[in-house]
Amino acid sequence: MTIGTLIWLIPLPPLLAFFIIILITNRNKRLSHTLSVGSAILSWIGSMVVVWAAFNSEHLGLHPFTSYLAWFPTGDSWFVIGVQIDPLSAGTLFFVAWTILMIFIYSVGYQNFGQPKGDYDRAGLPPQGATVSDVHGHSHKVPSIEPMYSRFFAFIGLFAFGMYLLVVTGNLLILFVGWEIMGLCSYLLIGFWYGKPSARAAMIKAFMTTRVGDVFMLLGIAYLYTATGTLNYREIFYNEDVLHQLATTSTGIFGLSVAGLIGLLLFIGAVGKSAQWPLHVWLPDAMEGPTPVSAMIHAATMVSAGVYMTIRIFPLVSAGAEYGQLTPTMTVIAFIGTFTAIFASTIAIAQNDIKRVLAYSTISQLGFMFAAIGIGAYVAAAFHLIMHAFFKALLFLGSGSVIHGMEHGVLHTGEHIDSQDMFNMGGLRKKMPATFWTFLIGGLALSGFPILTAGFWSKDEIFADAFGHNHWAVFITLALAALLTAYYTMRQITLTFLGKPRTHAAEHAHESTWTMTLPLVVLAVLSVIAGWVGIPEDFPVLGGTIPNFMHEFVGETLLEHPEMVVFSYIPLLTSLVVSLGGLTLGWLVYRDIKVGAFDPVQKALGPVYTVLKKGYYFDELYDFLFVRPSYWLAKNFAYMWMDRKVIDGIINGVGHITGLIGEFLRIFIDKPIINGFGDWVGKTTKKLGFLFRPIQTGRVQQYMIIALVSMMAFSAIFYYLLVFTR
Amino acid sequence: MIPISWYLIFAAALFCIGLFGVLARRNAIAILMGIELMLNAVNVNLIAFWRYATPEKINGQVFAVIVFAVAAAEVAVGLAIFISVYRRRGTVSTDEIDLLKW
Amino acid sequence: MFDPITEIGNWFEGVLANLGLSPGSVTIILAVLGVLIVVSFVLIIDIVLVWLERKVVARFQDRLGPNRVGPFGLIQPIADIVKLLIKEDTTPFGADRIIYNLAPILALATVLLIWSVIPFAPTLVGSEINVGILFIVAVGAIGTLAILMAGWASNNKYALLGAFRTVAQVISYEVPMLIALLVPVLLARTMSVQGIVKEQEIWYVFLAPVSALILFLTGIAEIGRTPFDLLEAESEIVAGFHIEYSGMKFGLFYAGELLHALTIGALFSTLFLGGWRGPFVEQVPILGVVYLFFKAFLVYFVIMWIRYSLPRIRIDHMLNLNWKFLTPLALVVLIATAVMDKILINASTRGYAIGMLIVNIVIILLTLVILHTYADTKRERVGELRPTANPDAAISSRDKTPDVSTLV
Amino acid sequence: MTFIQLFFIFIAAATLGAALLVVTTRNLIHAALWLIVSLFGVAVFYVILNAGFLAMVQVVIYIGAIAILMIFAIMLTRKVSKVPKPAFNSNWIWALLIAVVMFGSMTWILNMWPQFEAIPTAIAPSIDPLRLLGVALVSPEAYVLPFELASLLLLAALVGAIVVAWESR
Repeated sequence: MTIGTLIWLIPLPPLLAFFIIILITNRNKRLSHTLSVGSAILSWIGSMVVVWAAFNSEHLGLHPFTSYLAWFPTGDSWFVIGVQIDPLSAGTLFFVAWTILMIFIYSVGYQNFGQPKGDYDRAGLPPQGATVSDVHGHSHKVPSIEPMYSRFFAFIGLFAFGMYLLVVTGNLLILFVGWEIMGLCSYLLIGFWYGKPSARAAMIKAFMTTRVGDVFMLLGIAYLYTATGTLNYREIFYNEDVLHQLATTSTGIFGLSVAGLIGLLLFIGAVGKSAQWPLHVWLPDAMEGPTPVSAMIHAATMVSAGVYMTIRIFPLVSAGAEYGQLTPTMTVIAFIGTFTAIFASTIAIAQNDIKRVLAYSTISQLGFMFAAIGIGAYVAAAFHLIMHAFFKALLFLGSGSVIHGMEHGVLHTGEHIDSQDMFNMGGLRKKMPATFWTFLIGGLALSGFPILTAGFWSKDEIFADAFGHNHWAVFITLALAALLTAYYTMRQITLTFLGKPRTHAAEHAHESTWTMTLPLVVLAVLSVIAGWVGIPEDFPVLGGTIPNFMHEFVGETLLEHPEMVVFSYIPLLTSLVVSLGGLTLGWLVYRDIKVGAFDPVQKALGPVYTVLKKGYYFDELYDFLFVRPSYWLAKNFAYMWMDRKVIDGIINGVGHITGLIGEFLRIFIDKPIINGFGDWVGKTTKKLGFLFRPIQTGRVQQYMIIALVSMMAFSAIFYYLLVFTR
Repeated sequence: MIPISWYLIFAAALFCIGLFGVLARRNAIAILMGIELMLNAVNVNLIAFWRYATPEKINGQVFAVIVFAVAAAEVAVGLAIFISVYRRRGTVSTDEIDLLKW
Repeated sequence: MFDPITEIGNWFEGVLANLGLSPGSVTIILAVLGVLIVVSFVLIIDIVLVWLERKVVARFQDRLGPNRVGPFGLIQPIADIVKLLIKEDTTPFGADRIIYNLAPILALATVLLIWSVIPFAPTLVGSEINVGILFIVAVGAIGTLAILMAGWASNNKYALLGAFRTVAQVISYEVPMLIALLVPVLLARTMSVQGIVKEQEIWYVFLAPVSALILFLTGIAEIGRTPFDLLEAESEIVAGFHIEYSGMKFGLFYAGELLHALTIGALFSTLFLGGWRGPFVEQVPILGVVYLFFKAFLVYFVIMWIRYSLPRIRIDHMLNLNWKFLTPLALVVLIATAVMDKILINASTRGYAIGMLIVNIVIILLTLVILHTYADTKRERVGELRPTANPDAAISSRDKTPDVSTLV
Repeated sequence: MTFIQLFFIFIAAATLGAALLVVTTRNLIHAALWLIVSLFGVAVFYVILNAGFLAMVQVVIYIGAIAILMIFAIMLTRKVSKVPKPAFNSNWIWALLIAVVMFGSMTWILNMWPQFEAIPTAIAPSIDPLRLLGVALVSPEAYVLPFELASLLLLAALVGAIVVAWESR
């Protein structure tokens, strides 16, 4: 079998597993998860073979593994799709294969395979626990198996198909297909427990928010196709003439070049998918889904697809700019990335839900990557992408294991506490050692603990690039963000694992099964050693001991090879300081939290803390900006008090930070525009509704007649314009 | 010999008659008949262009074949829908099936 | 070589040309003449069929059959026709006149149409079109329509039921028939009937016995004869779709049905029994007609044989037989033939034939095995329901019955 | 005015007349039968256009399957078609207007096409449309994928029709 054929085959097993499970083995839980994990293993083997071949082949960037297939005739030409493994996709494939396989295995344990059926469990609700009586006859509650076990594995199988498809394809349209498949799976899996209203809301929110981005992305793809007549990477991104021609022809919009505009549109898609500001709101809520889902979709693979795609289109984005300087699009990307990094990390320090912390941390880390891309350091971005996938997946799985242990404790003791609130935990170090150590490694990697961890090297490279090209704003902001990252990471670790147990549940928590701990260990190992492939040559002491494989390899992906920035001590020291400083700070603040005590920072920051905790009221803001108006437009405006409350909420929140902005909002926006607008929109919509009501007779033919008449009228007008005005 | 214009005009007429049927008929099945007429008009055009423009390329006939398949599928599903509608509402006249109104 | 018909044709064409007609009109006149000749010839055969059918059924039922009118009752059909002609021609109340009168004509016409593509001899075929097989299927479809029209126009529920049954039966049996028809097309690499006959150095019945069988069965179902004669099951729906027809209209249906049977025979012998092939046919093409009709009548006889030996089967059984047995079997055969054809692409003619034969035999055996197991399970299930007779009980009951001889 | 042209005009008139009857007849069964007539006329056109295969397929599919299916459906929903109601809905006049205008504009625009009066070129004897069609439908560098998709569509339609029309007991 040629390598090309193998690449084609990689995505298939999970898809087959999906269909088989849905259609046939739905009833049999064991068979279902065997199928699913087996398919994951198959794909993993295939990916590893391909990746190994890729690592061993000379100048993969120049001659990537490709295999093309004429899909369907478009007039005279053919629409050609294909698979392509170049250095970037090889690296991505590497971590995708690992994380997906690990998470598949983890899911078996997480969904309580082998546990008895729940007493009151119903499909669509998380398992409530089952009562079993042990040998001594007295019965106690234990976790119960997920009612929709097979369905879960079918869904993640479909998701794996989408992700593999997105990685191996060499065509932007197929990438979009995989992209949307993943969007669907994310929707389905966030709302996996559709019995919970919050989950339902979250799934719809996630779908809608990403949709906003995807529409723009589709526009970009269509534009790109019209501009170049193809969607294959090699023919666009690896083709000087096309790039130059795209970069030089200018569009009327914002004075952007065609390349810039397309890049911007595609980037908006990435913003939606990778939950960057301002489309970040869906990711925290997405934590409603089962933790493996959060780990796989919302940390490791899907959200990083946005970064992957943006690195893909980097030539388009950077077209027309000399190396080191920025195009407008790159500036936008850099700004959004940087801003998101700091913004999300500030929110993360005030979250108590163990998963929400990680969610915001994911957002901010993705921000790091986008910032790196924005300043042209796409190698660093790719590096950080891969490392982040490992340790963030590890962290999520670890948190899942923690929650699992806590739930076990809750079931055992029967006290009613939120098993995800970190303030209910503490002292889990002794209870679940494996989870603790792996989580610690992950946390250190996330906070960029020097030398050892992968996160250090990748982050350090971003710093080095930012510093080396004198992007001071980016550099400083990212440094701050990194400080906060280290801080909240340590806060999380301390609250969760160190100190004394703060609840009985925490006392009775215990270690998870091997199916859950094994992936933790593997990922922990990966998130330590994986970083060593990217050590800069001229790094003191270590430099050159291991060749900077990352840079050599991924650097070849594009035409212009980025030269390595000269080494300087400032970024190195910065990253040392921020990571160590953040860690110590976090430990100092949270080292002894009493039972039922509040977050000490809360007193220090006062109202700001609430603002942060509420994530700068972005949900409320969007609710008020987009959701509520749509209610108005749809129905009526009888809920003024509601939005008044919302507006006040915003004014309080913002006003506490800067009274000035508050004043401004109230005087210039709130009263005249918002309320007036609200009233006006409501009234007019109602009027219009009454006006146009009779048209909707529900008779198809009448609709068709109206449509045809208008069509003919328009075509007549156009004909007149086109012919007679010439 | 026959100039292509004859075929085109014939097809246009057939299409418009079918269109009229679709727009004006009461009974849903009659509407389906109108749709069939329109599809046939399209096919006549396809074949005529194939014969007159590029007899050496077969694309026209291929498209016609695909249209056949689509027509068959459409009729099957359409009639099934009408029959089930008839079961539930006792009518297949389109101006009585107007549940989607305000 | 001796080929009277072609020579006559050429001669007549010359005559017409000498009369100073344009070549176009000459062609048309000749075509019309040809149609007339073929149709009248076939219809005369039809008259013979009436006699034959009655004679054969009589023999099967151990009677003499028509024997009064003329020698061996040979003139009987004429008498029948006269009777039909002078009978009152009724039209039921509320009938849809046009359609009612159109249906019988259409029914007979479609049967006649099939003969236009059947080659009588190497040089003698009504119209040589390259999609003959498809033509035959299309015409069959129109025949269905005729029956539906008749059933609906009669304004009679039995007629309508019969028509529904017909359509259900014919349309569903068209599926395996089409697939079976594809096998000769595949073997001969042409859809033209004449071409298929020309390709048959070895009769296709040897290359594709299974498809031949399927075509035969579906053919019987197409013409709606016993055991598939549910469309006119007298005991259930008085006479089916032509219940309201009387006089010559009924006669047309009757003739159409008889002729259809012979047509199926001709079609079968054309596709599988080598059509006009036979000794000396190359030298004397006119012999082909004889051979063809000999084979056709042979098949026709078998059809009659089945008709008068078997009872009618239930409609669900009939549809099950079609959908659960014939259609899958036909598909399997088609695929197997295609694969085998690829494998034997450059084998000698004999090797090719042997390979095909082997494949068919294998398929037959497999089918039998499957049927056997299936039948066993079926029988077990039935056995649970019904107690099996045990000989002792039978004997004891026989002892209790009074002696027959005392009653006589 | 050669014979073939006369023939064309005759067939065209028959087809269009039948089509008109299809959309105007009140009795749906008659409408279906007229539909068959006009579809048959179209098939004749295919024959004139050297597309014999398509002509046969037309007869098999449309007359053999679709028309009969329609007649079935009409009979299954017969009570409706028996009710003496106007054949047209309230705004048929608009429909008529649209149809006429569309026909007029189509012919008008077609008239500007330079090759409007083009005469068919003889098909080279080397070309066998039937064979070409067969090859095109199954060769990977031609239309095998759309063809398979069409078959898939038919299968889906089959299943869908059964599911929709299923009498739920």
